[in-house]
Amino acid sequence: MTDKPMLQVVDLTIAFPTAAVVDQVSFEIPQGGTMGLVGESGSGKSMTSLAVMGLLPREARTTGRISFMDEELLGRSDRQMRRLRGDRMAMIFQDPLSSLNPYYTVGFQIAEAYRAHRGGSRRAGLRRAVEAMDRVKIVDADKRVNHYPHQFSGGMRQRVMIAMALVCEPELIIADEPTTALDVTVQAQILELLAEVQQSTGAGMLFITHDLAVVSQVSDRITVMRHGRTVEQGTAEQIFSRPSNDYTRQLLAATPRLDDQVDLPEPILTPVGSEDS
Amino acid sequence: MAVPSSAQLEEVDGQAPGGGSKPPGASALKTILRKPSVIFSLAFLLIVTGMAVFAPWVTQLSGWGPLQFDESAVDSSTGGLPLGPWGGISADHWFGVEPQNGRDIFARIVYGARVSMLIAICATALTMLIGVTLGMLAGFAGGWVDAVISRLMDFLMAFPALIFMIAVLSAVPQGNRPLLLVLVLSLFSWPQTARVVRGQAMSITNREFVEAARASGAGRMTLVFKEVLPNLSGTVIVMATLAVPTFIATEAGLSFLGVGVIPPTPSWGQMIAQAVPWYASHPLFFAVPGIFLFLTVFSFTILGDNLQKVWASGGRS
Amino acid sequence: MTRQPLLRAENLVRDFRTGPRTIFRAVKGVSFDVARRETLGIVGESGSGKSTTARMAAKLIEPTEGLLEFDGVDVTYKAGKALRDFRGGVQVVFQDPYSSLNPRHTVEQVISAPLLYQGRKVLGGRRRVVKESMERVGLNPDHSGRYPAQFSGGQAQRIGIARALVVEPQLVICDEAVSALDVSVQAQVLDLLRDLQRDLNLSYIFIAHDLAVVRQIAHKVAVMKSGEIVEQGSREAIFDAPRHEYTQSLLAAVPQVDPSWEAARQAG
Amino acid sequence: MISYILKRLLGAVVTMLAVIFFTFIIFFYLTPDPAASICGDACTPDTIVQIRRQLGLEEPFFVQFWAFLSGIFVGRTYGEGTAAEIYCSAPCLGYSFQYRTDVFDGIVDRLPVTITIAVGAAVLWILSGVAAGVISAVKQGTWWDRGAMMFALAGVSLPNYFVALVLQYLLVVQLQWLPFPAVVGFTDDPTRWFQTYIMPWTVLALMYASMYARLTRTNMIDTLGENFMRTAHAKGLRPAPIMLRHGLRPSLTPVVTLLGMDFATLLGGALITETVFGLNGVGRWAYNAIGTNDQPVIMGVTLLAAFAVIIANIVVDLTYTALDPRVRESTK
Repeated sequence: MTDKPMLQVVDLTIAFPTAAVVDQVSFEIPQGGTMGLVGESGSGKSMTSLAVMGLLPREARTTGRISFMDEELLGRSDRQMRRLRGDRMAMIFQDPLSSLNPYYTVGFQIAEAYRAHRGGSRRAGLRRAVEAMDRVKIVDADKRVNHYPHQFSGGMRQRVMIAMALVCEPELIIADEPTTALDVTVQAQILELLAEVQQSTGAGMLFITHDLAVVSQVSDRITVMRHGRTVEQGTAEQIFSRPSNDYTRQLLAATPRLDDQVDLPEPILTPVGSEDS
Repeated sequence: MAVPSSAQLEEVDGQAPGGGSKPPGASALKTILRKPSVIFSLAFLLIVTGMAVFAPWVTQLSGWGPLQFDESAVDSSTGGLPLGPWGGISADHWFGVEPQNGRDIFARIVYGARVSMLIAICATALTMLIGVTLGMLAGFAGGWVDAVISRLMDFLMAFPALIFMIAVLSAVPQGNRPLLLVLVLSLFSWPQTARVVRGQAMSITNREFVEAARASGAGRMTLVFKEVLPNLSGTVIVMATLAVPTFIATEAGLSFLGVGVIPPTPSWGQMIAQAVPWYASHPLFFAVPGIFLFLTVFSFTILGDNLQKVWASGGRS
Repeated sequence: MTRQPLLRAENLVRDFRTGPRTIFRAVKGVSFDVARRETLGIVGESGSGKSTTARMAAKLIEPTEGLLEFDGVDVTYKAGKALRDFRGGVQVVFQDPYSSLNPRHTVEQVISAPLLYQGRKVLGGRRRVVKESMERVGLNPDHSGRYPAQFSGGQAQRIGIARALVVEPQLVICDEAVSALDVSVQAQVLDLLRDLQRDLNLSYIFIAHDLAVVRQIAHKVAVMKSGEIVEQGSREAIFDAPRHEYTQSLLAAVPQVDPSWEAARQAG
Repeated sequence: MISYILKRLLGAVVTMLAVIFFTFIIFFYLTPDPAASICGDACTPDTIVQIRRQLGLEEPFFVQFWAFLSGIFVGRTYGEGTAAEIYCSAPCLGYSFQYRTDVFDGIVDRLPVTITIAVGAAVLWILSGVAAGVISAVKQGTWWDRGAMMFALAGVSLPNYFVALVLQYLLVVQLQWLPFPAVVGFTDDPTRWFQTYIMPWTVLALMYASMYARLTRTNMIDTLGENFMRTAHAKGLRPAPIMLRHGLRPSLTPVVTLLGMDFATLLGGALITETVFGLNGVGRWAYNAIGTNDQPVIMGVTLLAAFAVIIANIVVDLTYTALDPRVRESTK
C-alpha cells in the first residue's frame, strides 16, 4: 500500500475551439476514496470526468496533468487509453436506458466489456456477466442476462450499468449523475449498492452530481465547481458546515430541505354563501 | 477514433444557453448562400427559369423558334445530318440543329424548360396541397380518419406507379396533356408528402406546447393553424424543393417513353428519345437535353438538400 | 365553518387503453380539493398517476369517472363556452420550459396566446398586458420579440408562468414546473410562485416528485402511489408525522445533509 | 407473433383486392376498345361485336369484374361455347390475344430476366450504398464525405435512361469493351451473361445506391450521437466493433424499410433499363403492350407488381421485428 493518490488531476484545462469549459481544475482521489464533483449545469463537471476517461471529443484541447496510479494519462494514444477504459477505470452514466444499446441483450453488453480486455469465449463472457449481475443483486441473473434493456425497470437498468462497470474489477469508478434519472426510493438503493461495491472492491470513485444532499452522503471529499472553475474544495464536513465561499453558501441555501420551515401565505377559507358571489 | 461529438457533450452539461435553437429564417438562407455548390445551383436555376419564363423573347433573340425547320442547316445526302462540325453549332444555331428537319436545339431546350418547369411546379403545388391537407388531417384527427387516409396512402404507394402512369397516359390520348401529367404525377406523389406530414403532425401534437395551447383555451382549428402549421413550414418547403426535381425527372422519363408531352411541343425527355437513333452519328443532339435535364434536377436537389440540412440543425448549419 | 373550495375533485378515475382488450387504470379514484390562495402538493414516484391527475384537474383529458367542481360548478364534462370559462380560471405551467413553448412563436406571441385563444379584449392592448406580465415574473419586457430558445431554462419557465398569468386565473396547476431547473434557479422560481400567490391570491396544484421542493410551497400534500392517494394532509402532518408506511419510506429515502453539519453552518 | 402475421396478411388481401378493383375500373372505363385493336384493319362492326362478346366485354361491369376476379383463383374460359374457346388456367390474369398467350405464363417466361436485373442491382446498390454511407458517417465532414455525398446527389439526379444510353454508347459503341446486351442463361455462357447484365445493374444501382448511402449516413450519424455509443467507448472496445456492432446495426433498420418501399419503383426502373438495353423482361413486355394497347398484359403486369410490392412490405415488417427487439416485444 502506498499513500500516493490513485488519481491525481492537476491544473486540468479543457478548451474547445469556441470556448474553454474547464479551467485549471485540480483534485486527487486516495486509494479507495471518493471525490464528489458538484455543480450546476455548465460547471464543467461532466467534461472533467470525460477527460479522465479520455472520452473528450477530438476538437477538445486538454492541458494539465491527469495521473492514474502514477501513470500520466494526458497525451496517451487512443489505443493506450482504450486498454485502460472499462478495465482499470469504468464509468456509469446518468440515463441507463439510452446508455445501453437496445439491440443487444444486457448479458451480451456486459460480456462485451469483459471480453474486450480479458478475451475468452462468448460463453465464458456470459458466465462473467451472470456473476456481475448477481453482485449487483439482480435476481434471476442467469435468466435476466438474456433480456434486452427495455425489459428492465430504470433502477434495474442502472444495476446493469454498474455490473458492466464492475465486470473487470476496475480500480477507479466514475459515476456521472448515476441516480439523477431515478425515483428517490430507487436512488437510495443504488447509492447503497455503490457504497457496498466500493467497500468490497476497494475501488476509488469519482462521483459527479448536481445534488448536494446526495454528494454529502457518498463523498469523503468534495469539489464544488462553477463555470469550469473550482470554487471550493474540502472534506464533506468542511463544505457543509463551514463553507468558505459565497457560491457554495448560496447553493446550500438554495437546496430545499425536508425540514425547512418556509412561510406561506394564509389560504382564504371562505364559508359557503358569504362574500363570495 | 471518433468519440462523442461536442454537441452531445454539451447536452451532458446542459450548457447550450437555451437548449433549443432559433427558428430558421433569413439567417438559415444566409448560411447556405455561402456555399459554392448552392450558389452555382441557384445561378443555373435562375438561368433555366429565366429561359422558361421569357421563352418567346429568348428565341427571338437567338433567331429561331422551336418549331421552325431549317433545311439549309442539314445535309440531305447524309440522311439529314447537320452541316458543319459539332452538330451544326453556329452563330445561328447555338446548340446546333436536329437532324433531318434542322430545328434549332437551343430553341427547343428553351421551350422544353418551359414545359418541364410548368408541369413540375403545378404538380408540386397540387401534391403539397393534397399531401399537407390529408397528412395533417390524418396526423391530427387520428382514429378512423387516420385509418382511412393511411390505408389509401399504403394502397397508392404499393402501386407500381410508373407502369400505371404509362398505362393511363397511353390510354387517354386526347385532351390537355400537361394537365393530365400534373394530375397523374400528383396522384401518386401526394402519399409521400402526406406520410411525412402525418408523422410530423403526430409528433408535434404530442409536444408539450400543443397541450399548453389547449390549456390556454385554443380550439382545434387554432391548434392546427397557429401552433402546428408554423412548425411544419420548414418540412413543407424542403419537401417542395425536393419534389420539383423529381417531377421534372419523371415528366422527362414519361416523355422519353413516348407517353408524356406530345410532339411537336418540345420536352427534354422527348428530345432524348428522338436522339436515340442518332446518338452515334450526332452525339450532341442526345447530350444537350440530357445535360440540361441532369443539371436542372441536380441543382434543385442540391438546393433542397441544403435547405433540409439547415432545417434539421435548426438554423445553425 | 364549512368552506367552499375553489376546485374539488371527487373520486377521479382514468383508464387508458393499452391494447385491443387491455385497459390500464392509471388513476384509481382520487379525491382532493384546493381552497383560494392555497397550494396542494401532489407527490409520487414515476408511474404513480400524479401527472394524469394533474391533467384531469386541468381538463386536458377527461376523467373516466368522477366529479370535478370549479368554484362550485360541475365542470367534469363541460365543453365549448363553459370550458373556455374554465380555462380563464385555471391555467397550467409545464415541466419542460422549452418544449412547452412553441419554438416558432416570439415571447409576445406565446404570452398573449391565451388572450387570443379565449377571445379576450384587454384594456390598453395586448402588447401592454404582455409587457406587464413579463415584468411581473421578472423578465425584461424589451425581450418580448425574442424566441424561447434564446432564454435560459429559468427564464423560459418564467415565460411559461407569465403565459399562465396573463388571463388572471384563480388556480395554476404546476406539473413538475421546477424539476428541470438547477437548484439556485429552482429556488428563485419557487420564490416567485410564493410571491405571486400572496399578491394575486392564486391557488396552486403543485405536482412534483421531489418531496423537499413540495415542502417549500405546499400548504397540504397528497402522496400518490399506483394511481391512489395513500395519504393526504397538511404539510406538517405529512412531513413531520407521516402515518402511511409508503410516505415514511419515501421520506426516509430522500438524501439529506447531515443535520449536525447543517446546524453548524446555520450557527456559523 | 402469429396473430400479427395473420393481421398483416389480412390487410394485404384487402389492399390487393382494392388494387385489383381500382386497376379494373381504370382499364374498364379509360382505355380504348381492345376489341378494335385485336380486330385490326379488316374490321366490320359485326366482327367487333363478335370479338367483344368472345372477350365478355358486352357484359355489365360487375359481371366482368367477377369473371376477372374469379379467374385469378379458378381460371376462366374465354368465348365459352364458341369455336374459338380459350381456356386460361388459374391463376388467370387475363389472355393476350395479340401474343396468343396466357398473361400469367407470359410473365413467368419473362420473369427470370427481370429478377436477374432487380436482384443483381439490389445486391450491388445495397453493398455499395451502405458501405459508402458508413464511411461517410465515420469520416463526417472530410473531403471523402463531401465528395461521396455530392456524388450521391448527382446519382439521384441522373435520368437512368440517359445513363443507360451513355453507357451503351461509350462501352459498347465507342470503346467496344462489351457486346450488345442479349439475354443468355447464366449456365449457357457465364461471361456473356455477366456482360449483358452488368450495364442494367450499374444503371439501377447508381440511382438507388445514392439514396442508400445518404440514408445510411444520416442514420449512422444519429446513432453515433447516441449515449450507448459513449458507453461502448467507455468499455474500451476497439473501433471496429464500436462502429459495426453498435453503430451500424441500429442504423440498418430504416434501410430495410426503404428497401421494401423501393420494390414499388424498382419495376419502373426495370422497365426503362430493359427497354433501353432491349432485354426481353416483364418490364419491356409491359412497355410494348402499352404501345400496342394490349390491355390484359398491362393489367396483368400491374397486378403482379402490386402483389410483389405488398408481399415485400410484409416481409420487411417481419424483418423489422426480427431486427429490433423492442418491436419484437410489441408484436408478441
